[in-house]
Amino acid sequence: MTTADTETRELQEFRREVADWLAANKPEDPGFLLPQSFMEVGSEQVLDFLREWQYKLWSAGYLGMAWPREYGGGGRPAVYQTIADAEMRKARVPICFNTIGLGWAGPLIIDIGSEEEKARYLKGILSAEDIWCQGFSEPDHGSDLGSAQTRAVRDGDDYLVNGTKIWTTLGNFAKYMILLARTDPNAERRYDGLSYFLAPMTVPGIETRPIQKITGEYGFTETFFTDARIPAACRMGEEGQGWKIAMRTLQYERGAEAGAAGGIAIIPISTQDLLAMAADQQRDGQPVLQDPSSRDQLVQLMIEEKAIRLSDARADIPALCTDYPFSLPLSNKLRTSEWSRRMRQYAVSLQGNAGSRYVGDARAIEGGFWQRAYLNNFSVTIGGGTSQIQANIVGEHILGLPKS
Amino acid sequence: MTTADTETRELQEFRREVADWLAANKPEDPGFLLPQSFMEVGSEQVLDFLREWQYKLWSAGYLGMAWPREYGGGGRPAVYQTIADAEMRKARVPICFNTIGLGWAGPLIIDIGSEEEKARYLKGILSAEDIWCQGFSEPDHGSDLGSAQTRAVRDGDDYLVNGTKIWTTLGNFAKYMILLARTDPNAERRYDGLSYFLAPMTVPGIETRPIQKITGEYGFTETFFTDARIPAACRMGEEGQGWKIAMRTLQYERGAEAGAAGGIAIIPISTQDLLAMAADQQRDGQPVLQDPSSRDQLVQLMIEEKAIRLSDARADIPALCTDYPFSLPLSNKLRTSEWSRRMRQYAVSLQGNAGSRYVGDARAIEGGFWQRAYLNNFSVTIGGGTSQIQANIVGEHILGLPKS
Amino acid sequence: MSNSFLNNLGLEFNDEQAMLLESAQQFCADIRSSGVVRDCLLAEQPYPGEVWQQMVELGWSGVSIAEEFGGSGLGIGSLVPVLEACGKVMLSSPLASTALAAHLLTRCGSKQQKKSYLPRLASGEAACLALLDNHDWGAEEIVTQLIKADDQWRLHGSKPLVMDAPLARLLFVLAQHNGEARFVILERSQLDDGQFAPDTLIDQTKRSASLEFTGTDVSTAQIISHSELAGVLQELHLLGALFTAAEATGSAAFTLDTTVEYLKTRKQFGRLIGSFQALKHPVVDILNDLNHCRSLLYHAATLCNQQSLNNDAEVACRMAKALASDTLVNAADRAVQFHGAMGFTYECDAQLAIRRAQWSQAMFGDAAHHRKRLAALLLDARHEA
Amino acid sequence: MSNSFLNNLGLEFNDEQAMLLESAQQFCADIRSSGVVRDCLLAEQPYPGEVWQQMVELGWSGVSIAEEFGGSGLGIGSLVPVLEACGKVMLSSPLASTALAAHLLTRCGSKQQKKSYLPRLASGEAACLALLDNHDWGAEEIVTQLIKADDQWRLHGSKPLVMDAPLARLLFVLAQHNGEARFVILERSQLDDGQFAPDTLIDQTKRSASLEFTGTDVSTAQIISHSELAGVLQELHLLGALFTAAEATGSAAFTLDTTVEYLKTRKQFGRLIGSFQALKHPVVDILNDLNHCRSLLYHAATLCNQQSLNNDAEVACRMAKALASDTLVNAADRAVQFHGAMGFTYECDAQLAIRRAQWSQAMFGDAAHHRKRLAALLLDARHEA
Repeated sequence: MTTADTETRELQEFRREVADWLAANKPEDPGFLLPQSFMEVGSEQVLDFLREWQYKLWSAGYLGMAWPREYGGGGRPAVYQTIADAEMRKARVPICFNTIGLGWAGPLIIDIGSEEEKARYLKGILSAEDIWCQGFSEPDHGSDLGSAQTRAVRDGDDYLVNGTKIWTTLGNFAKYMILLARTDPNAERRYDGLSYFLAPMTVPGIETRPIQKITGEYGFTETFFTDARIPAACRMGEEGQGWKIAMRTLQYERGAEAGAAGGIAIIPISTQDLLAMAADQQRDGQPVLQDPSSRDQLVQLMIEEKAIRLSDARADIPALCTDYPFSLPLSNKLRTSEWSRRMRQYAVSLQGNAGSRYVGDARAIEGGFWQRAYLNNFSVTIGGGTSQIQANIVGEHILGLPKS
Repeated sequence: MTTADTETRELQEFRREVADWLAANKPEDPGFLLPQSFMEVGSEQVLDFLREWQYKLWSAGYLGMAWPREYGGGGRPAVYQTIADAEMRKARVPICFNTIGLGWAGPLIIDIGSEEEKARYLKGILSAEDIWCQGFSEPDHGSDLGSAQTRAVRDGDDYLVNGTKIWTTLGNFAKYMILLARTDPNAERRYDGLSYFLAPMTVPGIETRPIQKITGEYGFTETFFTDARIPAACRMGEEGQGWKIAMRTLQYERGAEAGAAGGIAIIPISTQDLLAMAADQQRDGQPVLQDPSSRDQLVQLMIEEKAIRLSDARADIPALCTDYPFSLPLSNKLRTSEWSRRMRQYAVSLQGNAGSRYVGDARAIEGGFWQRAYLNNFSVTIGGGTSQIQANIVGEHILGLPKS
Repeated sequence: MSNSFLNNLGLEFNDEQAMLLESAQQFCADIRSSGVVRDCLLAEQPYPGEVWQQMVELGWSGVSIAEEFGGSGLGIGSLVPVLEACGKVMLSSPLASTALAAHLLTRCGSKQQKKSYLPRLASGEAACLALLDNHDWGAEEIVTQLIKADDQWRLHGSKPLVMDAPLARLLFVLAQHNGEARFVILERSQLDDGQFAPDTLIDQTKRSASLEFTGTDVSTAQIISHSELAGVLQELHLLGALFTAAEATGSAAFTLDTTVEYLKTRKQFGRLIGSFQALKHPVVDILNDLNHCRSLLYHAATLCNQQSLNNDAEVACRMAKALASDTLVNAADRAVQFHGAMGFTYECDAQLAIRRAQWSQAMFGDAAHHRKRLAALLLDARHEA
Repeated sequence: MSNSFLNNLGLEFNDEQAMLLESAQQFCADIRSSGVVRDCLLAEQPYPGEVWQQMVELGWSGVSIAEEFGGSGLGIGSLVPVLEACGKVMLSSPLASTALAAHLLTRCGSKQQKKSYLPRLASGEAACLALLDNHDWGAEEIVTQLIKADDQWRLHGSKPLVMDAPLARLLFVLAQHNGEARFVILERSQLDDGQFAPDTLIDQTKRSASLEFTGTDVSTAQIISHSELAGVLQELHLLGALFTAAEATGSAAFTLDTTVEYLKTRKQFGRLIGSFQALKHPVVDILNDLNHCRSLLYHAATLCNQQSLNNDAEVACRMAKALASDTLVNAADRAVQFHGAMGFTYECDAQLAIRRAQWSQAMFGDAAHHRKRLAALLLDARHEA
């Protein structure tokens, strides 16, 4: 619990300072619905707005606070960024959308990058001048990275890259991509045939096709490589080390490694948001919060939310994890995404006739926030292994049930 | 709709006559919980009670009304039995427990039995002097009758029978068994190796072990044959015709063939019974029927019940069955048994603290009727193919999905 | 409680209705293969004009209108098979709105009003009903007012989400005068653009608008006033629920078929995904739900075809809508999920289903709304018996 | 609303508690392998006497009793790991009832009462609480009366389903005197057989009795009267719910383990049935539920160990009971089903689970009961903030 009573006076003052700055600088409602996550940046308009916000935040010194000063960071202890992030969440400011740079590529470069790489990439990540994307997933292989088929063939000082990546977040806006490609298709273990690149997206032969999501919006691309020349100097590590570096990257993605520059990548939606919305709705001429069936449902969702949060906390107490010891994180991930789906769908149903409105309708409740949130949530129950596959994993790896 | 206005005056009078007789002769509450179905006769006490009731009903002329007069029946048109059964249901009288005789073996004997078989068996079925059971299922083969392993080897004028049958309803009380046994283990098609017997249960070498059900009660046995001598004269049809006759028997069991002697084999439980029970319960010092969440749940169960009953009716209108035409009966069977399970379990939960009482407790609500009904319902969701297997069948045979 | 409802298993489907269903299914099959539904999703023009014209030519706009006014004089429940068929190909049209308007006129219109307007509706002029003053299907108070001043009737109020308003030539607006319900019949030409804000709906096959009235002039001939209007208003809500249920049931069948098709053809881990019980069994559940929906639906249609709507018909309509809403919401949600990454794209037809599901749920009360009213009908009457 | 509860993720588990859990798990593992639970199902003697004696020797009967009265003075939440461990092997005992009685004495007993009774409880004399006058956990009125006439206190009323009464040496009976709550402490010897009707419970590991009082003499020293008694009565309900949740959570783990074991060994159609997703995924759901139950449970235990029960603790106890009830009811139902024909027999351990589930649900309010009260705590306070 990072509450005031455990903070030094200096940190307390810093917390107040951030809060004051955010109160004074929080952007006004732009008149269009802002994304809940970095995977939902679908238009130039939204991009420009978020870019400006991130630049402002960084300029004020509240982003990359623990990154080295010489590369644009603040050079301060990580606790400052933690406090700043907490205040951002509290103030409900927009996200810092350049997440793949801020959270994954950046920390990776700081940890294992060369001096040159640090100098070239880090500052642009913080200032949002350089947008980063990730080229791991491929069509037909989904999240089975070991099967990546995109080829990178050495040709003089370059690699010639051919293949297709999919679900590239920010692909059409990005300047750089962390790219996993196969340099040796004959390696004994397929993992050993992969290499890792900090690849420019600007060379000829790279094309992106925006994917229209179920929401009607954009945010991902399919990315096609056709004899794209990626300089060999952009390779990170040695040939064949791609798998190892990719796995390390995923550690940052999962938050298991520190080092992220900070900012909010995803604005979580809680039952408090649901209650705030519901408080304004009516059913049978009465506030919906007084409708007995709705109350029962809302409480059920709150119980689940509480259990999810407490399960995260319990995972840190080994004596309370003796039953199926490794089950908590997997089980909780599955529960979180499914709970979130049900909660969002329920929110739409509480809107009565207005539940039929959508993003773009001036009269939609909260701009169609919940409708969009519900549809977008399928990226969590489908992406990175569907809930059904997750359930298999829990059943087989945790409970030891035979394979399906 | 067999309502009064479509009935002849004679039938109307008959209906009144039955109703009057039932009103005058319905047995008093014996002080112990009576079975809902013929699969729940677990003690001599219950048996004697039901035997007496069936005898009384038959003596009064309201059972076997359409069976031939020379074998103890009434020799009247089937509509009389239909009316009598409807009145029995209405009056909520006890079941006619000798179902395997009345509903399956009896009609079979009437249809394809010899004169001698008719003379020997039919009257005893009606009077409840002779209780019948069924020896089809075997351990490990469940409802896969084609795999029956019980052997019957011809030895002079007898067959020597060896093997085990399971889930024998009324096995420990029965005088006769309709028995499916393998007379030719080398038959080309395994179905052709089976023969059918109207077997006495009284010969040496047949032992029954009552199976204690989850309810704590009895009603089924495991039946062991050890060199049991079944006279060859008890074989029905020729050797090798067992499968055919067994399939015909199942037609009676499923109600697809007429001919049953009548009486109630199973007392269905409806939401009306649930409401009647709930009407006396309290929650928060108020009648449970005024508790909003309970109301919502009860209505949900009533919607499902209505849909089940209407789906049975819709199956008779081909123009309304053009989508997945054969799905209705299968889909409705699955729904009925699962709905019934949920309803019964919900009924227990509505009893508050009293839900913890059980059959045998003088203070249990309705003698523990709902607790027992819930537990007994698993015979429907498990027996004759589990709900999970039923779902597979619907998915594969109706929707055409690939096999699991 | 009178057990009448519980034992009322009325389910009739005569040859006329069967022919209607068959012709609707044929028509809709052609629509589906034409791809016209997708084409219209984001178009300015809501429903393809020629399709509505074809529906009119098939006589659907007049199905429930008396023969003397140019209709076929079938019961209002006869719209159910047509709407179910349309739902099954995701084809939207002003059919339900127009039929509700015709029902209102038939039950409460003056002789003159019937004579003026019913033939127009039968001949395919689209109508819409402006019922709600807010988003709450359970609100009883009518806020919109019909006021007489200086010998002139004027309409004041706002009506959100008036379905089919963008296409309607005739608008039937619910208002109150001194606390009593009235309907006002407006010609589209009486409204100017400022009063008329098209809505953006989650179901992109649908069109509605939100209307503002700040003293719109109304002539006496345009006012529907009738001693039974309050009861008929309730009928409009029930029939609206029934029609929405019919369409939702059709859409659930669309959803099921789309999903089953995908499960039969898509492979993962070297197996057709339909062989996985984690997908197969939920899909079977959807089929089972759908079977129940259709049974309740045609039962309700049967009862609505019999004279005026009694208690049994009310119960039937509410049950049909409650189950159809829940069924479609669940079916569409599973359809998206079971299509995997493809399901997350706009291109996949599962999006049509999930958007339709949210819309259907919102229209004429969701499942919880109807169960609450069913509780009063099914549980409370009990005590009185 | 004060957000205190929402952000209260208090979860502490100190070494003392961890040792308690470990020793309880060890003890219970031995119990399980001894088969003693099955042996006692239909026996006259409810719980095996020597087992309760062993539990007493382990100090469990005094865990939450102050050291001066012979206990170990740990928080009342420390019973949670012990009860969870017992639930996991289906071992029943008067532990929870006795701890509730001790809590009542500790909070509201007079000095003399504490001195007289707490050491008896700590040393293993079993107690029971007679709370309800009917079957409704939500009833507020106390019907049983404590009447003074001719200078003599007398008890009138009936108490159904008094848990553990058949074993109790001390009975704590809730009554009212002039509308105010009182507890009466009775020795078992004060009751004759006519007043005492053993119940037949669906959970055959449990024992309770229904009591009748028709003027039972009570001395003043036997009456618990305290200004905070109403509040402590509420605490007894909450702690009762918490203890039931602890046991139910353990029983859900028993159910899960039993089912998983069967799914790993039973073959059908030539495959281990655990490979079928129709069984595998529901079992995973049960594991996920169970994980949530344990998190809520130990959170509630943590908050109950902190001084008197505040709002946060109330919310935590109710959440724990609501989820544990639903989880066990579902888990046990599925356990029976997934054991197939074997599951339908008395011999199968799934029957222990499904009977326990109905019992747990009935005790101290089912899930709907607690959600209703949570709604008031979580939703209504909102408006006041």
